[in-house]
Amino acid sequence: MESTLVSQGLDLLLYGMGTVFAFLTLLVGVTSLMSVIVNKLVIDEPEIAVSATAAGSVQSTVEPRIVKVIQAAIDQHRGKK
Amino acid sequence: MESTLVSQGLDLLLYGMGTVFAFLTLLVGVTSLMSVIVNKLVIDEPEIAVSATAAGSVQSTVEPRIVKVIQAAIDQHRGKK
Amino acid sequence: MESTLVSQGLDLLLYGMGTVFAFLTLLVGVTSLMSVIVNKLVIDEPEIAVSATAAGSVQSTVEPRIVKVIQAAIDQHRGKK
Amino acid sequence: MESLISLWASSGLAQMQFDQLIMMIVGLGLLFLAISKGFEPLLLVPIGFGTILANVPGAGFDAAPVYDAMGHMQSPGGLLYYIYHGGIETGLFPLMIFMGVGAMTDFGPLLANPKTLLLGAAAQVGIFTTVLGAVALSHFGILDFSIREAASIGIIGGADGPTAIFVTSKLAPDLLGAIAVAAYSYMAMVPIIQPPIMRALTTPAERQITMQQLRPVTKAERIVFPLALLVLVAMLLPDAAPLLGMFCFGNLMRECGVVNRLSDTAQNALINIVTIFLGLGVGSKMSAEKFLNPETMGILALGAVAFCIGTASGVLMAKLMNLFAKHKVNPLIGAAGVSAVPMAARVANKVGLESNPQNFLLMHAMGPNVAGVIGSAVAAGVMINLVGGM
Amino acid sequence: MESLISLWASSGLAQMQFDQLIMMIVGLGLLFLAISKGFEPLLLVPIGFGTILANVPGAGFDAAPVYDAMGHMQSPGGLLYYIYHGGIETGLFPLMIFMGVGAMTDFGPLLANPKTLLLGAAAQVGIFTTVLGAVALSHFGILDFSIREAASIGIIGGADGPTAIFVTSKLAPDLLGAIAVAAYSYMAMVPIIQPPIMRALTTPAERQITMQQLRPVTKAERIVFPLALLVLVAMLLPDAAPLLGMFCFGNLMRECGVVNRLSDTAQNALINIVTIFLGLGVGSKMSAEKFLNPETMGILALGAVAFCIGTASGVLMAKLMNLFAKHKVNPLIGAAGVSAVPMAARVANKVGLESNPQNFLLMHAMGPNVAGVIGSAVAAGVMINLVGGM
Amino acid sequence: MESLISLWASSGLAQMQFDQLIMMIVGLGLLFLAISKGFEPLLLVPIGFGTILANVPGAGFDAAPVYDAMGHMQSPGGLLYYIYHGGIETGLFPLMIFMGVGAMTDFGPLLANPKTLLLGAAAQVGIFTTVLGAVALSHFGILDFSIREAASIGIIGGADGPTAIFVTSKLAPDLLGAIAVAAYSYMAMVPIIQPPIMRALTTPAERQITMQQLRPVTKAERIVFPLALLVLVAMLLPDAAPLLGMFCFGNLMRECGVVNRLSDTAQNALINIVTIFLGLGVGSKMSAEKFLNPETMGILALGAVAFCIGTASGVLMAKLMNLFAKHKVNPLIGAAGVSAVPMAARVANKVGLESNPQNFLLMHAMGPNVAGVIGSAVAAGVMINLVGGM
Ligand code: NA
Ligand code: NA
Ligand code: NA
Repeated sequence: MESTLVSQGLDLLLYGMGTVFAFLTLLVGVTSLMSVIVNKLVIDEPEIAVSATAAGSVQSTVEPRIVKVIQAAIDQHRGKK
Repeated sequence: MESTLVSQGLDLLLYGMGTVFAFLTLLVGVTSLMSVIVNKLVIDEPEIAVSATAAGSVQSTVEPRIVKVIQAAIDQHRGKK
Repeated sequence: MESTLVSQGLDLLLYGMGTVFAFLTLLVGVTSLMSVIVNKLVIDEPEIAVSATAAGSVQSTVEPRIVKVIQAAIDQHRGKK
Repeated sequence: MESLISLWASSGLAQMQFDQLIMMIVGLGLLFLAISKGFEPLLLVPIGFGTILANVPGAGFDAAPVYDAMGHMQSPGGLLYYIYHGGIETGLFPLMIFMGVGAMTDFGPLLANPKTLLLGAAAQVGIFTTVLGAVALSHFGILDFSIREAASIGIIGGADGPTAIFVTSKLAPDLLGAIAVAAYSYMAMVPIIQPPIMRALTTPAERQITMQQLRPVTKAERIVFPLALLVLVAMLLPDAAPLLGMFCFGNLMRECGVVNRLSDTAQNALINIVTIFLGLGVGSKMSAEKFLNPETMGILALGAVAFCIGTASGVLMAKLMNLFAKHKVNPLIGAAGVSAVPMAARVANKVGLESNPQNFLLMHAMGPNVAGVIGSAVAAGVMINLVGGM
Repeated sequence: MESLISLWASSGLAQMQFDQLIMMIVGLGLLFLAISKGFEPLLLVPIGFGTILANVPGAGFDAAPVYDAMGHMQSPGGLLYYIYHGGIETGLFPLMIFMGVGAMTDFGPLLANPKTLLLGAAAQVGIFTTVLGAVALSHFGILDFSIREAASIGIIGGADGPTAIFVTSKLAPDLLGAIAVAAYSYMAMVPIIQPPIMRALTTPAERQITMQQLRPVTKAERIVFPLALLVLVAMLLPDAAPLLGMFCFGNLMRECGVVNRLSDTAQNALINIVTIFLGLGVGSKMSAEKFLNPETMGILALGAVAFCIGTASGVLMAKLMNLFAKHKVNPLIGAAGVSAVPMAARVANKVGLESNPQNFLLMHAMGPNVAGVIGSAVAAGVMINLVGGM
Repeated sequence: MESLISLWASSGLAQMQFDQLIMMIVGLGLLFLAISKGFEPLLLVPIGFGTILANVPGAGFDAAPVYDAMGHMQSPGGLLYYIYHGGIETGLFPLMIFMGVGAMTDFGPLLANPKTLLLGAAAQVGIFTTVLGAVALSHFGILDFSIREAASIGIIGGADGPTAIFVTSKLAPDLLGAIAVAAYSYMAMVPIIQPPIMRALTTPAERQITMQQLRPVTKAERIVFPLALLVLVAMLLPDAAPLLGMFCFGNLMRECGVVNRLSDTAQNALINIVTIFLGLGVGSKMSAEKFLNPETMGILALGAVAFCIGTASGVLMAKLMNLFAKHKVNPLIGAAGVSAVPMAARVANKVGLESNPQNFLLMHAMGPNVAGVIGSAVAAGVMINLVGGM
């Protein structure tokens, strides 16, 4: 029973690390391949895409009403001068 | 059985559309009447009320702390000049 | 039975108010003692601490992206001039 | 060695059935439509993803929990199991969505011109003729739909996702996947489906009709309207009360002006949370067995018919009203009566601008648009009542 | 024809009982108070709306789900059924509200002047004398309250909505509607109820007492206080631990400064979601049978008495403390001990300004105000413990 | 008199057991670490507070509800009971957290340099050697762990809180408190644990390696990656599908750009709400009986070992990769493979700056950092599958 426990632990180590390494190694390949294929299929300028993503996510996660308020605040400020 | 199915479908068409039309027609009347009564009972300038609602909803849904931050940002900006 | 009800009510009044007063009186003592001990152990300037808390809570509850947008809006505004 | 066998036996490849593979591709297809084509992404992204998850072989996403005789949990259920049984089977999620939609709805244009309610009524013809189509297909032995299933298919024509999900989860839960997908897909395709029908049924002169400006609506009217609607529903159509009740509740929170923080949460955090889970839960019903069959083709075809008939009915009703009314309505806004808020109203506006670039119909079309929501909720109530007793 | 009969038979008018009609009017009345008079709208809008929904005849908002012998759902329950049994019967919603309230509470003024805790204790006299009043009404055969019901009625005098709901859902769930409505209504009426009592029990000179400025409170004190309170409660009053534990948890999240995103959610999205459902769930207990009876009148009357006695006790306690204390307190702040945060503190401030326009009592009144929350939670714990065993 | 006895008998002091007192002090200790030392406060504040609540004598925070024979509730359960059984035993809370973490994760650096995935794989060696350590302790009779318990202890080395909670709630729920506390504590101690190991295993020259700038990543890659990962998991490792599926779902919502409001809610309101309850629920398992025993000491010791071995493995793997690769990687980023996002990546950056103040490794370390999350979720899937069948 006790020795079974140790052998179970060894099994877990072997099959576990085996699976983790096999899966993540496979994922390295799949990811690299995916990037190549996707970037061939989709015509998409990377730099612009990245900055667009960044800007887009800021713009989209800030709700329009907040943008509106800011605009209003700035307009008001400009008007006050 | 099959013919029952078709007759059930016809029943549904007749009673369904009948109910939808009857209910929404009634609602036309009720809504119009409601508007007349409500606007007589409540002294409320419509244009101002509408714009107040619009402004109010913007103000109220933007949390005060955000407004505060905006104010602070603008003050700081003004101060920097 | 009826008289039991009244006696139950009286019990509740006596033990209830007794407990409330005993507990809150004890809490007066514990709180005062706590303040003395805590303020001795922790070197912490009260005024600054209070204002820091207030400022901190404003800063922390406003999400960074909102601050970012405001900054962007103000930068843009400044740039436009 | 045993462990290796156990690992392989539990791997997806060993357990994968062809059906599941196809359904995962269906899920990816829905994600493509949602992300790349912009088809109602708020629902189709979670539905598509839920479809993939539900078809992962051996992952047990829709497994029920197992309890021993003492009531202790032996193995927990899957995520999609809890979502479906907790939120969709009970009807809670569609009702919470309806509350949020109510809190987002502006009844102003409808209040300014209540007779546009009739356009919202007319567009529901699509629902009931589609029911007839479904029973006809059954009658001729082409497909096999019960009356409960036919009613659920019809509701696709209501162009209102949560209503369709609410009705289907009550009447024909097995069709939930197909019907929800059809409903949201066609709602997304409104800009493609509607314009040809709208142009075919109207003359250029009709499309140029300019409508008189909407009167301003007072705050008091806005507050009383959801209450009046609720009372009317309570008196006459209790079966529509769950959907319309929550809708009115959301709208009252929006308009009453004293519970803005509740209204704000109902429109944002709460509806977003529920939308995520509603979509995943619908996806859990996208199994091959329930989706990959001729009935689904029939549902998709009938759904398209329902949209077309609804659109046509709305336009024709507007023309009919113009025969009697003093103030003419532009018949294009009749098409907005199918609901699909606010897409259908935008389509009416766009088609109108083609004929007269100065004629902005958007606000006028919002009246029939929200009337369509009320109309399909009423239709849903009637169906649940009548079909439940058939 | 059958369908027509079915439609009619299922219509609200055919099923409507007079009782339900009255309750719907009660619901509309609550909405009127909330929206037009500003009576605690965050709770009374959902309660009022829930009252209407619960009384729609035939809509089944509080129907229980039906399962077959295999455990499969035959018909889903109503929305209010799930809300009530999931969130109120279990006590979860009031506890989550308490967590959010804790996250919104500033104990600074209390920490600067801990002896104001005694004012929060004194104001709870209203709770227990009202219990006595309720048992007296029973004793003389005027109304019929059990000791559990009497205790629940008394807690109205705590002027703290979630506490009242928590206690009542444990001791006398049938009275939940009446007691919650009374509690929130009187909390809203604090500006009307309290000032005459405050003026009657104080001299003009007393009302002009200026209090010394509150000392600044360190961040460390703010963090340790909720923990000290929790430990004290754990040692001495475990029955008050659910309410006060969650209250302290919320406050610790607020003050500790390292979990601001959790504190922010507890104060906003989470408390708003729970408030919506808590209100609807309370509304579901507003049936005619439970609300339209002489007991409700008794509850409303006793609740008013409880508020008056609580206010008076707080003021008198402040006067008593002035007999011994070096630094006099303005007796008006004693009235804030009933809780009703922050309304009662504002009332104290306002009445104080009438006598001396330079004398701002608001911050001084916040101490007894939050002390009142602790006081009524303690009273709630005592009642649940003692009455549960009676 | 009876009442006085009842009050005393129900007071905490009368019921307090020594064990509970110690556990309350443990809870206070966790709060001190969280608040004063900044140890993962988002989780440790709720866990610490939950620990105190769960050990309040007689308060019944983890009492089960009692039903009568008719199914009516006799007494409601405690708050922590509902949280634990509703959200943790079912696995729902960790999965929702994973969705939110996915929505917060930027896979950009990983996509720009996919071979850093291997570093995330290597760091999982810590998990499995720790399992071996636990079974060895059992073998030599020093402590008594079953294989299920050993596997749960190992997962601490994954440096990923929700993964540890998910695995432990399935394999060894009694250890949940100890394992969650160990996992979050060591994650917080990453800046103390890792640097000495990183310095010991690298030469100054290696620590100065400058990596080439990461290429920009397109939006399309970002969208397709979570789907590719999901499909791969579905095919090969269904047992990892719940965790990685929800993780990919969150990430897809983030990157697809069309459901920003859902992604925003998943990252804020929803994950905050779940975090509060997850922490309280974990705290409910912190009873003296389950925590105050030699096994907990063993768990803490083994957890530390797991972190050290994981860190070392990551660094050594990076050095191994440099033997073959054209573009050298700085071995310091290997340490980030343990996950503990983003702390471990920051540590790598900081240690790198010590050797070369111009060498910013942060973005390079983010690749292995998120790879570590994938790696430990894979390890979790393998363990649940293999150990469940042992
Ligand atoms: Na519709
Ligand atoms: Na109180
Ligand atoms: Na990891």
